[in-house]
Amino acid sequence: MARWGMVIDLSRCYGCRACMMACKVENNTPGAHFWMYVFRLEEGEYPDTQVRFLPRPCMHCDNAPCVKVCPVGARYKRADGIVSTDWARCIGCRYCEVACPYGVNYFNWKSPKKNQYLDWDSPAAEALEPVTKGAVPPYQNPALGGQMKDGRKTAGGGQLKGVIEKCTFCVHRVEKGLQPACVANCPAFALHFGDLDDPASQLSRLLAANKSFRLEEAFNTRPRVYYLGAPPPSTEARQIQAVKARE
Amino acid sequence: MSRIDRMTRRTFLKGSGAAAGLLVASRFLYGPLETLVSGAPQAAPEEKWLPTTCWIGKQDCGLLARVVNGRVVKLEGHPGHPLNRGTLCPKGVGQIMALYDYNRVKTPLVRTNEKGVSGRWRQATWDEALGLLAERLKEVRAKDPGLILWQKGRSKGAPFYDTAFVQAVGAKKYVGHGTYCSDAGYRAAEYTIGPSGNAHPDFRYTRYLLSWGWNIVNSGGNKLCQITWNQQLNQARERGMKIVHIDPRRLSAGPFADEWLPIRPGTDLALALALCQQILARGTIDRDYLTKYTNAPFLVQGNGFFLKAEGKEQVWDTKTQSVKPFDGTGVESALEGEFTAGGARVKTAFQLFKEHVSGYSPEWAEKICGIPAATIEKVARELSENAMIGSTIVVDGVTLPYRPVAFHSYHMSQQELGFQAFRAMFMPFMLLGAIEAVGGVRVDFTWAVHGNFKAFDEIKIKDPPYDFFLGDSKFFPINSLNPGIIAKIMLEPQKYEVSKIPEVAIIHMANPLASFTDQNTFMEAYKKLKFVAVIDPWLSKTADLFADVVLPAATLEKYEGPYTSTATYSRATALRLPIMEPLYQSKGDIDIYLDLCEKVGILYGTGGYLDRLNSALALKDADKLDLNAKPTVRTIFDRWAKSQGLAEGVSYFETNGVWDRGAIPARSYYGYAANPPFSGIRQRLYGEALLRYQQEMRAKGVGQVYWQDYTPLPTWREPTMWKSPAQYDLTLISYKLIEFKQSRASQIPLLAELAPRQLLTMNPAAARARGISEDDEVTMESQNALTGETRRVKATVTLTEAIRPDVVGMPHHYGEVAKHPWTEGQGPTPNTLFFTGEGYVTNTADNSFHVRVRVYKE
Amino acid sequence: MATRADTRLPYGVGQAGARFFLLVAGLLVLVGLGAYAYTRQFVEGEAVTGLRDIGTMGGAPWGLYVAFVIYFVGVSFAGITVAALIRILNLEHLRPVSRMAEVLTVLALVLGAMSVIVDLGQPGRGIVNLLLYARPQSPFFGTFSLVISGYLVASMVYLYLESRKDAALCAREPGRLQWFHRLWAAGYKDTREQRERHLRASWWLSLFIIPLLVTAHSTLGFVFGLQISAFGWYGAFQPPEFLILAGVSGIGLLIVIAAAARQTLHLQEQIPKRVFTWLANFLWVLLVVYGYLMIVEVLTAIYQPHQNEEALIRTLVFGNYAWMYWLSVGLLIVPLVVLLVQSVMRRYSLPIIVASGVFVNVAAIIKRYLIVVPSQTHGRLLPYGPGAYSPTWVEYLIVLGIAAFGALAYVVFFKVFPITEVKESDGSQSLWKTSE
Amino acid sequence: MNRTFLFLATLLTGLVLAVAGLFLAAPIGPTLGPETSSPRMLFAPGLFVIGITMMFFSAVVYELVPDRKNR
Repeated sequence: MARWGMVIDLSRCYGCRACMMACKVENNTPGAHFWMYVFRLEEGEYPDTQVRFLPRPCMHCDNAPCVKVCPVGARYKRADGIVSTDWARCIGCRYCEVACPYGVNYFNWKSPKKNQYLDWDSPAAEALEPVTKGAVPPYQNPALGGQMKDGRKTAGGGQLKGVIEKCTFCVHRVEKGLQPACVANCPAFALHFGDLDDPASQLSRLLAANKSFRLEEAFNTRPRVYYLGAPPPSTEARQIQAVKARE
Repeated sequence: MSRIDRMTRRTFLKGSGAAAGLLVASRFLYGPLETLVSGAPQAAPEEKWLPTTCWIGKQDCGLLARVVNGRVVKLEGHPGHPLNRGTLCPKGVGQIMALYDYNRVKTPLVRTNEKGVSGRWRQATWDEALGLLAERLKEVRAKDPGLILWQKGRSKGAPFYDTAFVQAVGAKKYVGHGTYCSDAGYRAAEYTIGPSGNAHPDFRYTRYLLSWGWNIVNSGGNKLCQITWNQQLNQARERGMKIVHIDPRRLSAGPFADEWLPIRPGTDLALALALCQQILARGTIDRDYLTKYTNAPFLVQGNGFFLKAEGKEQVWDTKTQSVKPFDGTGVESALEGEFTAGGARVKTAFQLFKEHVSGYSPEWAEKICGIPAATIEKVARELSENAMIGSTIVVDGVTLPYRPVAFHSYHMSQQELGFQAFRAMFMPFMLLGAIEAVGGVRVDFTWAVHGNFKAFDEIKIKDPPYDFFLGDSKFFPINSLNPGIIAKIMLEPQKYEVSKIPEVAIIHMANPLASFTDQNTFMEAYKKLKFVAVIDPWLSKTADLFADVVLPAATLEKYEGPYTSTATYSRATALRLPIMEPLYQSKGDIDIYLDLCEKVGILYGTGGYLDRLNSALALKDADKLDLNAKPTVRTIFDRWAKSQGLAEGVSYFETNGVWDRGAIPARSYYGYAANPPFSGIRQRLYGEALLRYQQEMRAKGVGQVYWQDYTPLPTWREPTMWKSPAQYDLTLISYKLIEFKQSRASQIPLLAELAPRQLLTMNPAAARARGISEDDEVTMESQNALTGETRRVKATVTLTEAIRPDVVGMPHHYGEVAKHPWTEGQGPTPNTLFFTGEGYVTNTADNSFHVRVRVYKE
Repeated sequence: MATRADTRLPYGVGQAGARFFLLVAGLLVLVGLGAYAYTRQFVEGEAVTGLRDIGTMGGAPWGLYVAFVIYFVGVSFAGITVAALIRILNLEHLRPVSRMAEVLTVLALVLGAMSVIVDLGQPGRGIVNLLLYARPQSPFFGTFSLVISGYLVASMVYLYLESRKDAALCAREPGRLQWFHRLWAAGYKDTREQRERHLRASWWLSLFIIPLLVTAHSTLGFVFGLQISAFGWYGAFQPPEFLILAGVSGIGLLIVIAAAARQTLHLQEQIPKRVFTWLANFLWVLLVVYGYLMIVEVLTAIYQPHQNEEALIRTLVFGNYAWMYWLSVGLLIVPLVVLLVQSVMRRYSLPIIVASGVFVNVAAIIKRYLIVVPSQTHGRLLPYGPGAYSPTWVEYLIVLGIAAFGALAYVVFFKVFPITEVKESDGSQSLWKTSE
Repeated sequence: MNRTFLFLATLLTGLVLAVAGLFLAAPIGPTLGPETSSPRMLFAPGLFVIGITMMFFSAVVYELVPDRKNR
C-alpha cells in the first residue's frame, strides 16, 4: 500500500496560483473555496523586503486533528494516508474545520446550483441546457460523485449543501494512477506527488537530498506535505494580495 | 425556489397529505440531495481529448480539451506543446468558464438608444446585423475607403484580419495594442540593434541578468507568457544565474531577485548611462565587436553628422593614419580618438559617446534614480566580471563569443523617455559585446534584420495634410500609431494638420474605452464616428457605449490562427480548433469576415477577400482557394496546412494539436552566427539619423516637445511629469497580475474571484504620512504637467513594503471592461489617470504609463 | 377560561387569565418568527447566517448557535444540582424551588439539543447518523449521548417521580385536567411503603446523576479544550470552567424564575426569602471558584504566551472584542461583590439577588460567545490575517425562537401542574380528607 | 418479587446495552486508520444511548410496578 505524500519546491514557486485554478476546475469546488491556496507573503521593511510564496493544500496529516474529532467518521484517514471526507455521511457540524490548524476545510453554505459562481438556476442559464444537460457547473467533472475504491463517496466538491469538503489529493485521479490536478498543472514543476514509502520515488529522492520542513510541526500533526528550497515563513510574515473571497 | 415547497404543494393537490409529510420528513432526514452528479452518472460517458490553442493569453499555449458527451469538462496543458509542456497558467485553466458563460452576447444586437450611454438593444438575425454594417461599408467605400477604421486589440490570426480583410475592404487599420505595450522598445531595438523585439536573455547560458523594469516572473518577456519563460528561468537559476531586479516594486520577483534596485520611475535612462560610464571607467569593453559590428568607429564631424564620401561613412585607418571608407578592405578602424580630416576636426562616434557619458557618474545617478552609487558601481563591476570579454564557446559546432550577461525589459519602454532609455539600456551591453552573443542580450528568437533598421535611417517626413495616423508626419516621424493620439486628432484635426477623420469603425476584440488610456478623449472622439460595429464575445464597454451593431464572436470554440509557438530555442506552429459548436448564436471570427465580405461584395474575384487570403496565407498554387466559391474555414486551414508541406492537411493539427518543427540551430539563432555576422549591418551606438530627424522637424517648425528626444546619443532630461506641482508627490505606475491579466480575464468569475477588486498598492510609510491605513478608501488624483488637467479615481488601499515610498501602483484590467455581473464594482482602471499626448508619450508616440499623483482621504 | 371546578387546584393550575394568554401569544409570535427564519436557512443553506469558513474566507464556522448550545446546557445545571443537594445534603428548605429547577433542567437540555440541530448543515443526518455512526473518540460523543440522552432522561425520570405525589393530589380534583394528573400519579397513594420506595429511588438517582452532571458539562468543555492548535481553547481548565459557569448561569436563572413565580403566583409564603438567600450564597461561592479558575488560566496564558495566543488575548482585552470582554467581567464581578457583602452583613435584598441572577446570565451568554468566536477569527496559525463574524437576523431570530419556545413550554407546564410542592395548608387538605 | 425482577432486568439490560454499545462503536485508539471511522456494528451508538436511557428508566420501573402483596 502506497503512502501518498506531496513535496513542494519553494525555490521554483512563483505564486502564479495556477494550482488553485486547476484544482477548482478539476474538483468543481464552489465559489470562494480554495482546497489549494497559495499564500503571497511579505517580510521585513523597505528596502529590505522579502516576498515569498507558500502553496497550502490539505496536509493530509498522519495525526490529523480533524479525523479525531469527527463525530460520525465522515472525515477519516484512508489506508493510503489520504485524509478523506465522506460527504455522503457528513452531518455538517464543522468540528473538523475548527480543529484543523491549517484552515483547509470548506463548508457548502449554499446549494450547488447557487454555489458555482453564477446562478445556474436563472432563466438566462437555460440557453445552455442543450449542451450541458443541466450539469452544474457546466464543466462538471463526471469522475466525481461516485464511490471510490474504498466504497465511500469522497471525491470532488460542491456536492451537497451543508457538508464539509476539502482537498482530496484528487483521490479520483490518484486511484487511476494520475497525479493530482495541481501537481500535473504546475507551470514551474514546483509540486511533486508520490509514494513516501518507495525509496525510488522522486519524493523520497528529493527529501533525502534536500533540507525540508512541514508546517507547524510543533503540534505533532505529522503532515504528509513537505516543503523544500526555502526556510519556513517567519512569524513576521504578512499576507499580501490575499484572496478573501466571501461570495 | 425550494423544491420542498413545490413537491408538497403538488402532493397536497393530489390530496395525500400523509405522503407529503413523509416526503418532507425524508427530505429533512437526508437533506436535499441535489449533488453535482445529478442523479446517476451516465453509463460509460463517451470521452475525447481534443487539441486546441489557448484563447485568452498572449503566447497561445497548447490545450487539450477533455470532452465528455460533447461537453467540455476541462482544459489541460498540451504535453507535447513546446510552449507550456502540459501545464497552464490560471487564465488558461479558468477560461473554461468564459466558454459557457451565459452573460456572453448570445445573438447579434442592434442598438435602440443614442450612443455615448449604456446601450439598449434588440436581438437581430445575423443577416440583418451584417446587412446593416455592409450597407454602411459600401457607402463609405464609394466615397473613400480610407474613412473606414479597423481596430483590433492584440492581434491573433493576423493573415485573416489585419492583412486580408483590411486590404480587401481598403480600411485604415490600427492594432494599437503595442503603443500601450512595448512598441517604444521595439522601435529602439529595430533602429539600434536590427531585429524587431525588446530584450531578453539567453536562458541557457546567461549568468548575470538585469531584470529591468518588468517583473521577472510575471512578464514572460516580450515574446512569451510567464509559463515558458519561468520554466526556462527556473532552469537558469538552478544553473546558478544571478538576477538583479530593477523595479520600483519587488513583489512576485521576490524569491527570484538576488538584488533589488528600487529605481525611481522614469529614470532608467540615467541608470543606464551611469552603468556605461562605469564600464568605460573599468575599460572592460569588447573593442573587436565595437569596431567591426557597430558604428562606434565612424567619424563624426563637428555638426554631429557622419563624415561621408560617396555616401559612405568614413573611419580612421590606423595603418595608413588616414580617413578610409568603413568597409574598405584591410582597413583597421580606430575606435577612439580625435583626428583631422580635410582640415576639419573629427572624432569617432565612440569618442563622442565616451565624452557624452563621462559626466554621468554613479553619484550623479544616485540623485536621480534613488539607487545608492555603491550599488550602481557593484552592478557595473559584476557586469564587467561576468561578461568574460574575449571568451568563446562552441554551440552546435559553431564557435561564438561567450558574453553571459544580459538584460530583459518589456513594458518599461512605455515612459516618456522610453525610446532613448531603451537605446541607453542596450549600450552597456554593446560596450561589453554581449549583443546577440551566447549568453548575451537577445532581441528576437532568430536573427533577422527588420525593415525599420534601414527605413528609420532614410528620413521621409511628408508635408501636411497628414492622414489621421500622422504617419511620416513632422510630429511623430517615427510613429507607433497611438490610438489615443488618433482620438485626439479626431477631436482637433486642424491642430495636427489632418484633412479627414474616419466615419465607420469596425472594432474587433478591442476595447479602447477600458483598456486604453485617456478614456475621456475616446468618449468624445468616438461620438464622431457615424457607425460602429463591434466583434466581441462580450458586451465590452466600447460596445455598450458606442456600438450600433454587436456581432457575437465565439471564444475557444472556433478555428483561428495560425500561431507560431516558438519557445525561444525551438520552433512550432499551432492552430485554434473548435472543441465544440459555437455556443448560443456566436460565430467564429473568420466566419464573420467571410459572411461580411460576401454581403459587401468583396469576397470573390481578384482583389477580394479570398484572393487576399491566398497571398496573406502564402498558399501555393495547388492549394489556392477558388476565388468564386465560399470555402469553409476548415477548408482554408486545410489548404494552408497543405501548402506548409503537411500532406494530411488540417487533420494533422486535429490529431496532434501542434506541429513541432524542432530546435532552432545556433546559426539562425545568434546574430553573431549569421554570415556575415549580424548580416553585415553596423549596430547603432551613435544615432546619426535621429539628429537628422531633429533638424528636419525643427525646420518644419514643430515644438520642442516633439523633437527634444531626437538626439544621436541618449541624453538625460527630467520627465515632463516632474513639472507637476509639489503636492502631486507620488508617481503612479501600473502593473498586471498573473491571475488577472488580459481584459479577456476580467469577466471570468473563476479569475475575477482571485483579484475581486482594484487595490492601490502603497508603502506603509507613505500611507502613515497621509493618515491612511490598510483597506481605506482613498482618492487618487493625477495631474498633467502641461495642460494642468487633473483626473480622479477612488480606490481601496493595500499596504506593502515591497514598493518605493514615493510610488503607488495599480494593476490593470479593472474598470468594468464589459457588462457582466462579476465586473460590477471591481473598481477603477489606472488608465483613467494616465494621459495621452505631448509630455506623456515618447517621441515615437508610444504611451507613457507614468504620471504624478496625490493620494488623500476625503 | 378559568372555570369554578379548577379553582381548587393550587398555584393557578388550570386557571388562565388574559395576562397568561397575552404572554403565550407573544411567545408564539417569537417561536413563529424563529420557525420562519429556520425555513429560510434550511432551504437556502447557512449562507443566510453570518457564519463563514476559517482561513481564506476569514470567517467563523461556529457562532451564535454553538454559543447558545453551551449556554442552554449550562443552565440545565440548576435543576439536578438543587434536587441532588436536597436529597443528599437534606437541604429541605430548598424544596419549594426544586420542581421549578427540575423543569428548567429538562427544558434547557431540550433547547440545547434544538440549538445543536439548527447549527448542523444536514440536520436530518445529524439525528440519524449520530445513532448509526457516533464515534466515542469525538468529544461530541459525550455531548450527544450523555448530555442529551443520559442527562435529559435522568432529569425527566427524576422530575416525574418527584412529582407523583402532587399529581396524585391534583388527580383527586375533578376537572378537565384530572386524566392528566391521574396518568402522572400512576396509582400513587402516598402509602408509607410507596414513600419509602420513592425515597430510596430518588436518593440513588441523585447519587448517579451527580457524576453524570459533571461529565456532561465537562464534555462540552472538552469539545474546545482538546484542540491543541486553537489558541484560547486548548487547556485542561476548559471542563471545570464550563462546569462552574454552568452552575453560575443555572443558579442565577433559577433565582430569577423563582422570584418571578413568587411574584406572579403570590407564593411569598411557599417560597420563603431564605431560599433566595441560600441560592445567593451558593451563587457567590460558585463565582469565587469561577473567578479563581479564570485568574489561574489568564495568568498562565499571559505569562509567556505563544505569539498567536498573545495576539488573541490582545484582541480580546483591547481589540474588537474588548467591550464584550470587559462587560462580561463586570457583570460577574459586581454580583460577586454585592452578594458577598450581603452575606457578610447578613442583610439580604431580594431585588439585588434577582438583579445578580440577571447579570450573571448576561455575562454567561457573552462569555460563551467569547469562548466560541475569537479563537476562530483571530489567533489562526497560518498568516491568513484576522477574520470577522457578526450574526445575521436569521441567527438572532432562530435563537430567540428557541428561547421563546422554552419559556412557552415552561409557563404552559405550570398551568397544568403545580409549580411547587402542594402543602397541606394549600386548601388541598380536603383532598386527603376525602381520600381517608 | 416480579417488581424487583423487572427492575433489575431493566437496569442490567441497560447496563449491558450501554457497555456493548460502547465497545461495538468505532474503536478508540492511537491509530487513525479507516477502521476507526465506522462502528464495529452499525447503530452501536444507538444501543449505548438506549442503554443509558434504560438504566435511568429502571428507577421508574422500580417505583411504578406494584408489589404482588398489594394485589
